[in-house]
Amino acid sequence: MSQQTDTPQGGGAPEATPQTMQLGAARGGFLSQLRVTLARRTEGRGLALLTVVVIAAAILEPVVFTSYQVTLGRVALIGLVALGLTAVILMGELDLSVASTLAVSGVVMASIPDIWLGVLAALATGLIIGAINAFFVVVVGINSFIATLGMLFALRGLAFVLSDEEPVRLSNIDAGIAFGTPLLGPLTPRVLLFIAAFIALQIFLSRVKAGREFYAVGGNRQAAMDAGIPVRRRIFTGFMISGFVAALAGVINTLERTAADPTAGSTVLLASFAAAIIGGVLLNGGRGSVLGTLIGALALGILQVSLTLSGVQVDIQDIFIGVILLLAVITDPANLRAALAGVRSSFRSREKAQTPV
Amino acid sequence: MTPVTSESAQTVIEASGIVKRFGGAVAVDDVSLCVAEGEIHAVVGENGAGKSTLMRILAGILTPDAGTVTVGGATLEGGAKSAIDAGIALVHQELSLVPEMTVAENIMLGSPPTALGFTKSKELKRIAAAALEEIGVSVDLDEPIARLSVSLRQFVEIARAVARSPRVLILDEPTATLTPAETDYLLTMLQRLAAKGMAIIYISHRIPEVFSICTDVTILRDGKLVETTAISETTSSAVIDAMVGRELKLDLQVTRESHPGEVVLSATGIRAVGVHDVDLTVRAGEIVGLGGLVGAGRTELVRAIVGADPRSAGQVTMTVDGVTTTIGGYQSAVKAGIGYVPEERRTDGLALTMTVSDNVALPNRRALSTAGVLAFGAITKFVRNLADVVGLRPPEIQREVGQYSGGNQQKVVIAKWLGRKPKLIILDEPTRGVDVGAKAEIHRLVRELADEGAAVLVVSSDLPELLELSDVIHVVRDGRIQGTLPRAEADEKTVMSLASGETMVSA
Amino acid sequence: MATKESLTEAIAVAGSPASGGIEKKKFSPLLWIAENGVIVFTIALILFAVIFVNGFASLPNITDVFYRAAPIGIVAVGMTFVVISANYLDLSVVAQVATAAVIMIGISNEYGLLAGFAVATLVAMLYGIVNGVAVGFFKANAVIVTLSTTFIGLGVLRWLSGGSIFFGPEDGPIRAFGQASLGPVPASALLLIVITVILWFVLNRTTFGFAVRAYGSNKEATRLAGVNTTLVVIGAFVITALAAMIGGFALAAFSNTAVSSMSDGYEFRALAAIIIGGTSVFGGKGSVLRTLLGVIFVSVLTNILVLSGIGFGFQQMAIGALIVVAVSVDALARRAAKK
Amino acid sequence: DAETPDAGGSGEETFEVYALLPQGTDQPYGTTYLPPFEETAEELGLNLTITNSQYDADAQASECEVAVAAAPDLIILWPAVGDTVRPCLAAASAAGIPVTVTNSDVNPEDKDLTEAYSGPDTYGQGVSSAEIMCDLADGEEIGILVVNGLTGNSTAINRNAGFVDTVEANCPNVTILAEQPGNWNKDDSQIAVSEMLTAVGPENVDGIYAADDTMVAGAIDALKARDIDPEPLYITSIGNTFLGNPLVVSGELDGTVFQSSSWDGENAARLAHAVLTGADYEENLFMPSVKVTAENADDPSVAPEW
Ligand SMILES: Nc1ncnc2c1ncn2[C@@H]1O[C@H](COP(=O)(O)OP(=O)(O)OP(=O)(O)O)[C@@H](O)[C@H]1O
Ligand SMILES: Nc1ncnc2c1ncn2[C@@H]1O[C@H](COP(=O)(O)OP(=O)(O)OP(=O)(O)O)[C@@H](O)[C@H]1O
Ligand SMILES: [Mg+2]
Ligand SMILES: [Mg+2]
Repeated sequence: MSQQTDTPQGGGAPEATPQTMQLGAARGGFLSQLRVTLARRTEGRGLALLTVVVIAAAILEPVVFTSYQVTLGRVALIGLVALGLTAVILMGELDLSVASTLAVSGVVMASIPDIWLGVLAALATGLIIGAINAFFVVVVGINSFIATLGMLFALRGLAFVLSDEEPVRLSNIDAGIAFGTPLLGPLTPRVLLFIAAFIALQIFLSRVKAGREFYAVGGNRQAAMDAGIPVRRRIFTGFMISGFVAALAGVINTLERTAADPTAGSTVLLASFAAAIIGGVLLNGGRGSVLGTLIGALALGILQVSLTLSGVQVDIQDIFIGVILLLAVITDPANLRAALAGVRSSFRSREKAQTPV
Repeated sequence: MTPVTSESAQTVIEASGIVKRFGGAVAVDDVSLCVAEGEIHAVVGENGAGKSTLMRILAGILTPDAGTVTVGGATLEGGAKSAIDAGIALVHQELSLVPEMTVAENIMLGSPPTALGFTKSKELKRIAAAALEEIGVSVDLDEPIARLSVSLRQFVEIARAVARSPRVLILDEPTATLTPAETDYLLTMLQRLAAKGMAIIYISHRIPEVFSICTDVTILRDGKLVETTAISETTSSAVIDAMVGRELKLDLQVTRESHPGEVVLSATGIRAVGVHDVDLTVRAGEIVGLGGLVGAGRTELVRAIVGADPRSAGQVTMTVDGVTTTIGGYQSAVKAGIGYVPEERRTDGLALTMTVSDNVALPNRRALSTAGVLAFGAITKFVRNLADVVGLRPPEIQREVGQYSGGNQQKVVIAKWLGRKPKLIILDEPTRGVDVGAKAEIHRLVRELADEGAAVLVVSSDLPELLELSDVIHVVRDGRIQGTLPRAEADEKTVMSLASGETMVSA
Repeated sequence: MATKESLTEAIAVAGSPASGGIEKKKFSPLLWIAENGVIVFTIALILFAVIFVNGFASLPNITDVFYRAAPIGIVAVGMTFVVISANYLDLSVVAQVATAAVIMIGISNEYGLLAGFAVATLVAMLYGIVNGVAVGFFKANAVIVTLSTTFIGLGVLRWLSGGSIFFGPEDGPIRAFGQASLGPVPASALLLIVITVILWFVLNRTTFGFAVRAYGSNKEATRLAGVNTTLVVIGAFVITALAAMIGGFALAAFSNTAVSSMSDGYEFRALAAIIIGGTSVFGGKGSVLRTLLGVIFVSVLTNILVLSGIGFGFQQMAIGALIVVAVSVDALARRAAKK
Repeated sequence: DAETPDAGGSGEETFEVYALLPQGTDQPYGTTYLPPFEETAEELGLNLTITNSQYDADAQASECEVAVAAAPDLIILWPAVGDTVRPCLAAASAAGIPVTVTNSDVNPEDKDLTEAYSGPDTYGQGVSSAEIMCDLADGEEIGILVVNGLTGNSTAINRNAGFVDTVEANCPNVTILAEQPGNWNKDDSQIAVSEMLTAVGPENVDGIYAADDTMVAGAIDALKARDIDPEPLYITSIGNTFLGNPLVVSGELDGTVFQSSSWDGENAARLAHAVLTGADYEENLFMPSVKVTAENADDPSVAPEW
């Protein structure tokens, strides 16, 4: 993009007074329209990483794609919680308690003999946890980072207490095993639920009034309040979505494993954050999409599966994932451009600095 | 149409006995206000007089500690939603838009058309477009707010208010970010809306505006109601005296003897985003003004000059005591003796959660420390001194800057740089949203600086201010200097015609 | 000031001071509680323990509390710099502490303590600079950057050390440090106090610390005040890394062993202490002294729970609940004081 | 017929094998388990792909799916969480992939889906350590402290169960005064033991059981830090590691249970090979739970390995 040319307001305001003020950007041709549209999307970096990962995997470990149901399973594992988390992050809040929520809801479910009752109780647990988080944030008025950090510890403790510090087996193991088998073509219920959750959240956040307003709550909270948006209710909704989705992940994991593990989810929190942020969701809120999170989860999932398949030593795998993550965040185009421009101008000043006349 | 007199017209909104405290401080103290259909009611007062607080109470955003608001006879329950439903629309002083959302979405924020909870996006755009058309501004509905200029955002916010077809339209300093032409446009528009029967409450620090369109004026001072009178029964100097509570000697027309010295700043061939090949020099003891419409690229130009934003081409040098330094990055500009007072003082100029003392000490921290260790005694003395110089009120340097009014905040930003005895000071909109008293003080400071030999570069959209301060004015349009006017040749008309591109005058 | 006389004279004309609507601060007990929540809570907890918990006030137990507090405390006071600079937290302290511990024991065994310190310091600097450059220069998100460096750091550590457990000789200097004490106060706790004082000084009394606080309050305004903000961020991460290195040393010295998994959970435990101390996660506000109090609070609490024979699950619940309660009381008191 | 593979010598044939482990070079045990495992496998012609789920059951389940999809000749499983592996076993069995188990066994009801197990008997280790304790107590009424492994971890759970069950059955005269997790760490154990001493009063403590040698070393340090001589106390643990063995020799640790990582790793590969080649194998190949006390601590057969 050249920097010197075309400012959007080029059309100019020859005479500003009478009927209309022509301040807006004139609509350009298709290409500039496309460029504008792309500039408005937030998923670019995630997409770039995904492309790199897909190409690398296609060359090095094509099994990743031939056994795509496995890959999808891993993506769903990483991505489900991240989807719920996205709703909260979009509002400029955080939920550090998702992994613990996952563990508690799994234990609740496995402790109840009837499987359907267990599922309902687990999902209700997630909703309640979300409501408690929101209560502290909205009613008591403490920062969500802190409230959910407290819940991270408290709920993990609760999972241990409820499970007596041991894994709890499902009473109906067969149901669990059945749940883990493909339902629609090669797709397991986990993958189908993941897709359903994605579609539901995508529609909610892009089409439904309440969901659209999450962006306002995160983008400028004062403006949202001034405009009469029920900000508190939106925050409640967001945390309850996050809690519900984490509980859903707990239910799925428990069913698939046929047991609830109170230590479950140790890697969920950070992987979810990574997926969302790689996908372009801004931690300060207001910017991002669940589509971005999906892309982030796809990139991470494919990367992990191909590394597992490659059989590389785990230490090296970790180093690899770390380097890729690091490269992905430091090459955010906007940041990179600013950083390089900064270097250039400071070099320019050094060249000729302090020349007496 | 109903004749525009408050007696006969129907009262739309009435606030009585409003009290609002923040902590111990009383921001609004037993104020009553009554506005009728078709009336344009001005509310004026110094910075911190309580104007915005009162308006936020009318709009249901703040709950008063005492008093009631009634609209069309019905008492408001409180809450932004119920005020909006009752037909009150507020255009905020600090822009109240969501940067990542589009123009259309912002216009319909909080009340988009829906079906079963789903937003009807076609309908949404249609209403938004209609609102923009109503106020006569055209802008891409799908553009995110973050990509718009400040003035355009202001109009989007007005469009939002209008889109709700309010009975009461409140505008809190809407013209602070507008150019004279845009201001005229807005004022005409308000008169048109009032003629349709809308009740309008209008806040401004610019007294001439008040006298040109308003029917009544309410004056606040220190949170208290001083008086409400019909415009026809008062004069601007009476209003100003009532606002300030003392007789203010406004020598706005002073002309300064300028004795320009050597060239201090020399910028050649500057190119950056929105800036095209600009040459500019500023001499010691000279005040150079940059005029133009909002969005002309003046902010970009000065930011490129000081290196706050990257340049794509061009050379900037500072010459001090015969030594020439090339300015590259921003830090080299500061080192070379440039002080930069940015346009957005709250986001770019101040660390609002820190104290006055911290803010002023920050750019001077090297001078106020030995071997990297801060000398607190020296800092206190230094900052007290500067607070005194700029006339900070109250002069409590250990208070958080965020608690000060806009005018005082601006004084703090200026004080930051005064301490470094800048060889060149660049001020971008130094008095935007600043009350008359503080404005006069800032103007004096600027002149004093120049008299003492500093080079000064001022960006201002306030034409009288620009004409009053500058020794020479460069008019900027589309990122280029369109013409240069020495003080003798500059008047509102010549500047405006250059700014809007009607004529070309070569310097 | 050369400009002073002339300018003040001019301004004197503007006349009487009009109030900006700001009133004199009145003393409010609620606000005092809100601002000093940790102190009140910590004192209350200690009083409670002294009265109701058997053995709490005994000398050996006080030593245990210090042992609990020392390594995590050193890490937390260091990480306070990253939190104050509005960069959330440094997840990679987990890798930094373990790496430092393994290097201290592993290299000291072979080449002596000094070499161990030298290598550990170099590695800490490397962590600080990589994190700092990625966050400060490339403006990348600190959570993800430090997550990446955790992966890389632990990966490299395990790859090179093979995940083995390292232990030092019984008569080595590290062991000696680990066992040294001044009365009931172990050397590692003294180290914690010394580091807290040093870092307090750096944060509150030096131009660098000043710039860190200013940066945390408003990045852009700090940059436009002429501060090299990239260096500020790098500095904050380097200080965090150096503290984590020393924390790793204290941890290794305490048990005279080092293994790559020994600091699991340190990132959130340190953050919990910082937050309980009252440092804002939005940056700008906070202090290392408060973090120290936060660490003491959590250590005393854990100690009380273990003394009372409470199981691990309940311990976690109690810590979580107290984080929330402590901060809630703070928030509610603040709100009540405003009324 | 002459073309059958055994005619050409089974040493030449290579097999694809996935090894799903929950630890590797991130833990001391895994670090010394892996080399003999990999060497033996190479020697026997097993082409290994090793994963490390770091005790995350979900990660291991996903790795299992990957393994099943890759259709190897055999899967070696070291369960991250024993209760959660049935679906993995079911999937492997449905795909016709045999599974052998190493280090910690699956639940009894899942055994029919596996071919064989080699490794220590974690429950049995707890039993052995308890037996040493019971012998030491010799009918005397004593009180002891218990330090467990990482909360929720299978090995920690099984060892604790073995110890507690045996003490209850064999020597009810031994009373557990307090127990806390030591997270397999020396420093965590040291503080926990010191605090438990404060809680129950050092004079009431006659013995300590820790679930591994690293933690028992911490427990002994805790005693010494309080000027309590560990010698007269009855102290037992599990592992006989580089850290624990010298303590037995010096008499501070009264007894531990040998766990050989090299035996474990080597036999995991041997058993897999035997299953693949149809050779004879024991379905439950238990590592001998050798009790190590002052009498045999210097014996080369119990030289520590990790
Ligand atoms: N949220 C708040 N918390 C504490 N004090 C406040 C708050 N909002 C306003 N104030 C104080 O109330 C007083 C009135 O402020 P207000 O914004 O209403 O003044 P104003 O007349 O609109 O000034 P300006 O012309 O600068 O906009 C000021 O002293 C201000 O500092
Ligand atoms: N009509 C417009 N449409 C889109 N962007 C605009 C438009 N007008 C201005 N902008 C952008 O808005 C930003 C603000 O303009 P800028 O502040 O430089 O104007 P200025 O001349 O400094 O005016 P002022 O200082 O009076 O606000 C610039 O990035 C400019 O490119
Ligand atoms: Mg105002
Ligand atoms: Mg501007």
